[in-house]
Amino acid sequence: MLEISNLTHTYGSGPGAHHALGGIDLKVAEGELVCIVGPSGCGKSTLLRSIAGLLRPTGGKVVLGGTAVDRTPDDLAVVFQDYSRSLFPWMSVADNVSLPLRRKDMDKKQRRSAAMEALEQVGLEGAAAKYPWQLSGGMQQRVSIARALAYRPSLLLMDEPFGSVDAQTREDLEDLTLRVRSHHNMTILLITHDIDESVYVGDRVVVLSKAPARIVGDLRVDLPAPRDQITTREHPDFVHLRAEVGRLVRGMRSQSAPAS
Amino acid sequence: MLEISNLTHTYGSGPGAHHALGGIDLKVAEGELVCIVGPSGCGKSTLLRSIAGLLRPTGGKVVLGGTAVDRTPDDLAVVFQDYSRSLFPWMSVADNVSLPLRRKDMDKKQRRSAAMEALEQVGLEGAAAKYPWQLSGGMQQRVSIARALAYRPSLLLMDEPFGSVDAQTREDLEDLTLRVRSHHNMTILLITHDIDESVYVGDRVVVLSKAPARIVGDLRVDLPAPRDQITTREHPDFVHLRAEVGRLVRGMRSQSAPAS
Amino acid sequence: MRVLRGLGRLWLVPVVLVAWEAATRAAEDNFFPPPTAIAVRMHEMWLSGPPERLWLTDAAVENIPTSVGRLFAGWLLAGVIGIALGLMLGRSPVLSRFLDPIIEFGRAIPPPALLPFFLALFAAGAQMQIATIVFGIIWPILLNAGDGARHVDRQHLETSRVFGFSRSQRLLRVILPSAMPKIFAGLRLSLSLALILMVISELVGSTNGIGFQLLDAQRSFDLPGVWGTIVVLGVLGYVLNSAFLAAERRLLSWHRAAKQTI
Amino acid sequence: MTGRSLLDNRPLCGAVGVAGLFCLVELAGRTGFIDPIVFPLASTIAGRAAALAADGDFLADVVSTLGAWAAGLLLTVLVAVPAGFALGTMPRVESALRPVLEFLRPIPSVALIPLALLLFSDRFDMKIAVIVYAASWPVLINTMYGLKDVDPLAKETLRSFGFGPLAVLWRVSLPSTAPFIATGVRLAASIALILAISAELLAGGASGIGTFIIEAGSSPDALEFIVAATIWAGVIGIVSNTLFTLVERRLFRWHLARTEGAR
Amino acid sequence: ACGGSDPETTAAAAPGGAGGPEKTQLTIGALPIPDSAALYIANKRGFFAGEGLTVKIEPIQGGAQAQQSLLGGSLDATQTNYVSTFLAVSAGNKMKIISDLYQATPNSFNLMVAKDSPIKTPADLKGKKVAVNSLKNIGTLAVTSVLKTHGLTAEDVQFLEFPFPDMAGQLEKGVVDAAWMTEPHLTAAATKIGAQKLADTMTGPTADFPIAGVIVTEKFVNENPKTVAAFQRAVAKAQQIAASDRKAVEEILPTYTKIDAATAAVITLGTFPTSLDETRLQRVADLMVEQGYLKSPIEAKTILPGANG
Ligand SMILES: Nc1ncnc2c1ncn2[C@@H]1O[C@H](COP(=O)(O)OP(=O)(O)OP(=O)(O)O)[C@@H](O)[C@H]1O
Ligand SMILES: Nc1ncnc2c1ncn2[C@@H]1O[C@H](COP(=O)(O)OP(=O)(O)OP(=O)(O)O)[C@@H](O)[C@H]1O
Ligand SMILES: [Mg+2]
Ligand SMILES: [Mg+2]
Repeated sequence: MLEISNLTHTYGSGPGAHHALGGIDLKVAEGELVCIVGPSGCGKSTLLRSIAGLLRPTGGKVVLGGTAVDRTPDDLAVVFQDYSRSLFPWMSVADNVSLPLRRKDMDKKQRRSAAMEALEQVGLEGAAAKYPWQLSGGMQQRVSIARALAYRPSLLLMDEPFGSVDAQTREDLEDLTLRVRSHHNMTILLITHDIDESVYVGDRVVVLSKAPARIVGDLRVDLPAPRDQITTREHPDFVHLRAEVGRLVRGMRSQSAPAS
Repeated sequence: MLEISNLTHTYGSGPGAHHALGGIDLKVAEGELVCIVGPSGCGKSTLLRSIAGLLRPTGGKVVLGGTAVDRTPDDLAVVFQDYSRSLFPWMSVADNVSLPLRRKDMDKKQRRSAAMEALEQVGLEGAAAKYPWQLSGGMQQRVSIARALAYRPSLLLMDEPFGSVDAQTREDLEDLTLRVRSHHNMTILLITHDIDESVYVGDRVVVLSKAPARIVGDLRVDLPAPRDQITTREHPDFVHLRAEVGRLVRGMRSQSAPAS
Repeated sequence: MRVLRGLGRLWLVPVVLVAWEAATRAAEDNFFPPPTAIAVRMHEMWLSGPPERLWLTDAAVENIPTSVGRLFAGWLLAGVIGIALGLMLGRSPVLSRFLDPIIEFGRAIPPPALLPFFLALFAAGAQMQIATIVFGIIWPILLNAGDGARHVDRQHLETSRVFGFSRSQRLLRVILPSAMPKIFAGLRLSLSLALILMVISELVGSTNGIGFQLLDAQRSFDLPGVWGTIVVLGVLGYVLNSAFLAAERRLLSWHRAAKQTI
Repeated sequence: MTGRSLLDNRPLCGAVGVAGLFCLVELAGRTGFIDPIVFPLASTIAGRAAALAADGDFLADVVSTLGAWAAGLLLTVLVAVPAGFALGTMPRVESALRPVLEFLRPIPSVALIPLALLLFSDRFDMKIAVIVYAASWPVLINTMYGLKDVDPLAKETLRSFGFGPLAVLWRVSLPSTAPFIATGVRLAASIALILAISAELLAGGASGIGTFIIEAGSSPDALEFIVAATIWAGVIGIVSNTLFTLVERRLFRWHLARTEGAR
Repeated sequence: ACGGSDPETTAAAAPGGAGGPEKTQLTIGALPIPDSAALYIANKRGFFAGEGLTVKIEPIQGGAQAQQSLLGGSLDATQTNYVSTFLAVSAGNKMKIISDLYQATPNSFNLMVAKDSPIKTPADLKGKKVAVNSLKNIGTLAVTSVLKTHGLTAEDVQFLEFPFPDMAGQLEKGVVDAAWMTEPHLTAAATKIGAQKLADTMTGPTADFPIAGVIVTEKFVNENPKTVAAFQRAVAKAQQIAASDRKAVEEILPTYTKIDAATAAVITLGTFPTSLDETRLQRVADLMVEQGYLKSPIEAKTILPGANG
């Protein structure tokens, strides 16, 4: 489905240039859920934006479904890290969610009900008529998740999508993502800082090094499906993988650790 | 130091009104670090904004150091939940951090070195000359933490300050906060969704119910100081408290859970 | 290289000139002389002087610098007053409640109608002319600065309150920079308005200036002269605007970069 | 309490402001700081202006000017906003056209109107043409600068959902530029009024505030009439701006909420 | 129908009959000053209607712009002063004077100074500032001829353009040292600020000077000879009345100007010539040549309807 080969990106030029991606090779099969973890500022969002065609990488190639990505591919949805800025303040929450559905063959009523369903799934059925700036941070983040899920893209890119919600909601959203994925056969790339989460939801966990980002680990997660918040997290493989990923992330950061 | 009595807040009026705070009573002693946890959208940020004098609550009182808060009190710093919008895009990172220091009796050089020190503490010594929009989400968040820490306020309010950084950085920042707090005798209120974190860094953990927010739990954390990422988290009291807080947060949310 | 690229951007100018020449020659209308005729007249009016004065004529030396001087004085004054007042009005709802009607009132009054007022207040000549220019061009700056100051991102203001920024810090470090893009739109608008007002202010009771030359040419039915003056105004406008854009590019570099996407 | 409610009363505050200005000008006249011969006393002007309000001919003039003003402003918005979008989104076209546009911008109405007289045999068309010419610039420039201010992430969001450039323009750039455009339109509104009056003044015509001013020029008290008539132009400015503000407040509630302290 | 002969077009344009005017609806521009009184008299008393013309008179601000309206087509005919007309013609515009309207009399155009002005004779004006309503026009021409009789030239003074209503104030403030004014501002300046007459500018070479008339484009004359003739007849009739009956003028003035009846009764009026006389007009052209307003002489008769220029 998705094939990334030798992707590099450098921001700026001259002495102030920043070499963010240092040659990424990655293959993602259709229907896979790949989690990407890595130290803060390593280049995860950059990678995601290149895949979405929002950034022209300075080198390498992204091929999606057989064709090279040079503009934003069709049938793609993104949950941005900076979710609050990606909601439109002039539209109600329901309109924000249903707007992308105009691209689908849906009439107004269908769009509306799809939006309401997605909002319900993220626990925001009561906020449909409100405006984004009337919501708390976590609620805004859920709106942008609802928008992406309602769109039912074949490729879904999520950039730290559950960072601003409480533990319980987070678990619910993780399970929601897993369910939606298997129902609609989406391919998902999910960036997260929560190592437990990456192992819990991912079919694979890809670990990036600090800048310039390179892949330093690509672990297959072979936990029994369907996953379950309690039993899966108690599974010995889970515990083992979590430790493995943790080691990979940490190992790469020894030099850039905050002064202690 | 800080005394909150029967604080209520309602957004809007009429049928669309939202009753966010439903009577909060809270006392925080000088030098204490109080963690606040609660479901997404319950009113944590609202509470924090009332304390900072950024919001005129519709009822009740906030008294800080003996005087009622009706405008923003002196000697206060806030790390906002929406950190990216709280940095000034027209200033370099170093200027963003050193600008508030003009209030202190510091000359230009001192300000500069204080800013550089704070940036170094959060692991961003290399980004001082960059602009905020050249940084990744987690780096921006760290800049806003650095700004607050460099300011050395007597009261520090942090709204989910470590949500966008990787696990290792997060731990480092937690320890940094604890260290700075004890060196400079700050009083800190910290909102978090990470229950482990709340028990690890807090002297007390206050649990809020869903809207209208009320205090449903106020647990003293009596873990041995200095805390340590490994030994503290293994301490039986830690495990016990964590479970306790988790139960309180979950117990209160059964109705508002995302549809499963 | 940069010069070449700069010239390359002007490719449309010769095209327009040729089309204009062709159209006016075909129309043979007295009131629309062809560009070549205008150029000849312009040469005669301003560039037929002695070589040691760079061929500038008396008229050129006397009129153009005086006018441009008044223009700059008026524009700078309007800029300073407009930005200061605009920021004040934008940040103080009470003040704007009192002054808004007066401003809306002043805005809608044709500046020529106020000439007697300025004639009464100021000595005829430069003072009165600068006052007219300021009055005529201040509104875009004032309105844009006011709107910019009113609509600073709430989070920015809250940040500055929380960190106890002083008034001047808040104004200079937060409000002014975030209103800058709007202020620049206003300044750019009023720069060419200033040229227009410069002309208008020189129509009554004046003895020199580009506006006076325009009036003189109109009164003498010297059509190529009228067009020549218009061309001078247009060229001045283009030059001033280019300089302005260059300055803007430096001052608003953060803005451009921060808002860039592919 | 009464002090607060007084400050909250917008029209009252505005009236106090205007009254203050009135007193100031009157005082300047009475003390001789402004010679009443050169510029009439504020009270004299107010008297004349009040008398004009009851003058049927003058009201007809006002209506006629307002007609041209409204039509001109509407056309201005219809022309300048799309033009601003075109130039703001196509930098190559913009840089090619810039020399020509910047050349045209500083042409004063006194030079423009005589030319327009030669080109239009219908007075109304001529007025509309000069209004559109002069009033388009603020809308155009504000639109272009507003486009630069659009949050790139908002645009990227829509792009990521596969919307094309036009859809992004329509659904993101237009709404977020709208407050900027509105400021431009408010500027254009007063410029349009000024041009309508100037065109009537220079070209003459059957009716209009400018025509009234021409006729007033024959009076021994010409100055008083002229200033009184321009007072009404100012009043039109206040009224139209109040309407614009009301509309803006409704349309741009989201903009206010995000920018003004929410309380 | 494009190649239609004259009788045909005439019939098409004037359904009233073969002898009727070609164009019956006319819009003419007129300044709201005493000069144009006859046009309004002709309209009010039905002289135009009697000739089969429907005339709409629109106020204009100045002759120059009105000439542009004429060429652009929004006006069919317009009042204008003769100096502007000759200037326009010398600039290559093809125009014809079809009626004479106004001629100066003593004290209708005076040079005024402030009450206690040290300037006692025009000779004292050397190096001073003189306000006129329009540069390069009757005002400057007339003032220059006064200066000449006192041994000065146009270069000895500085002419400044001010609207008539502003002149009194500028005299009072001392911005200008003298102002060339006409009625009703002359009377007003005398009563309001006590302005004093320095000189009558319509004496000597400018005595009985032709001031204003009605012009149309040459094309208009060629295409509508009968309309022009009808117009001329109606205006001549009205001029007759204006010339002989001051009361008629006083009555009509308040209807199209802001001059009230009381003022109309006291102001000095010019005269209303009843015929279009080529030799009188030639004086204007000659004086303009003499003072350098015209580079080459113009024959006045070439801009009268009869001649084809
Ligand atoms: N400006 C506003 N207008 C109306 N309602 C608001 C406004 N701001 C917040 N709210 C509502 O108040 C409630 C509490 O919001 P608040 O931001 O305090 O939540 P929170 O506890 O910080 O949540 P989170 O953890 O998601 O950040 C939410 O339900 C929100 O919809
Ligand atoms: N517009 C830009 N100009 C210059 N440098 C940039 C720009 N955007 C990002 N960078 C740099 O690129 C690097 C990678 O950024 P990116 O946003 O991809 O990090 P990330 O992995 O998403 O981090 P986080 O987990 O903190 O969000 C960072 O060091 C950042 O400073
Ligand atoms: Mg990121
Ligand atoms: Mg919050």
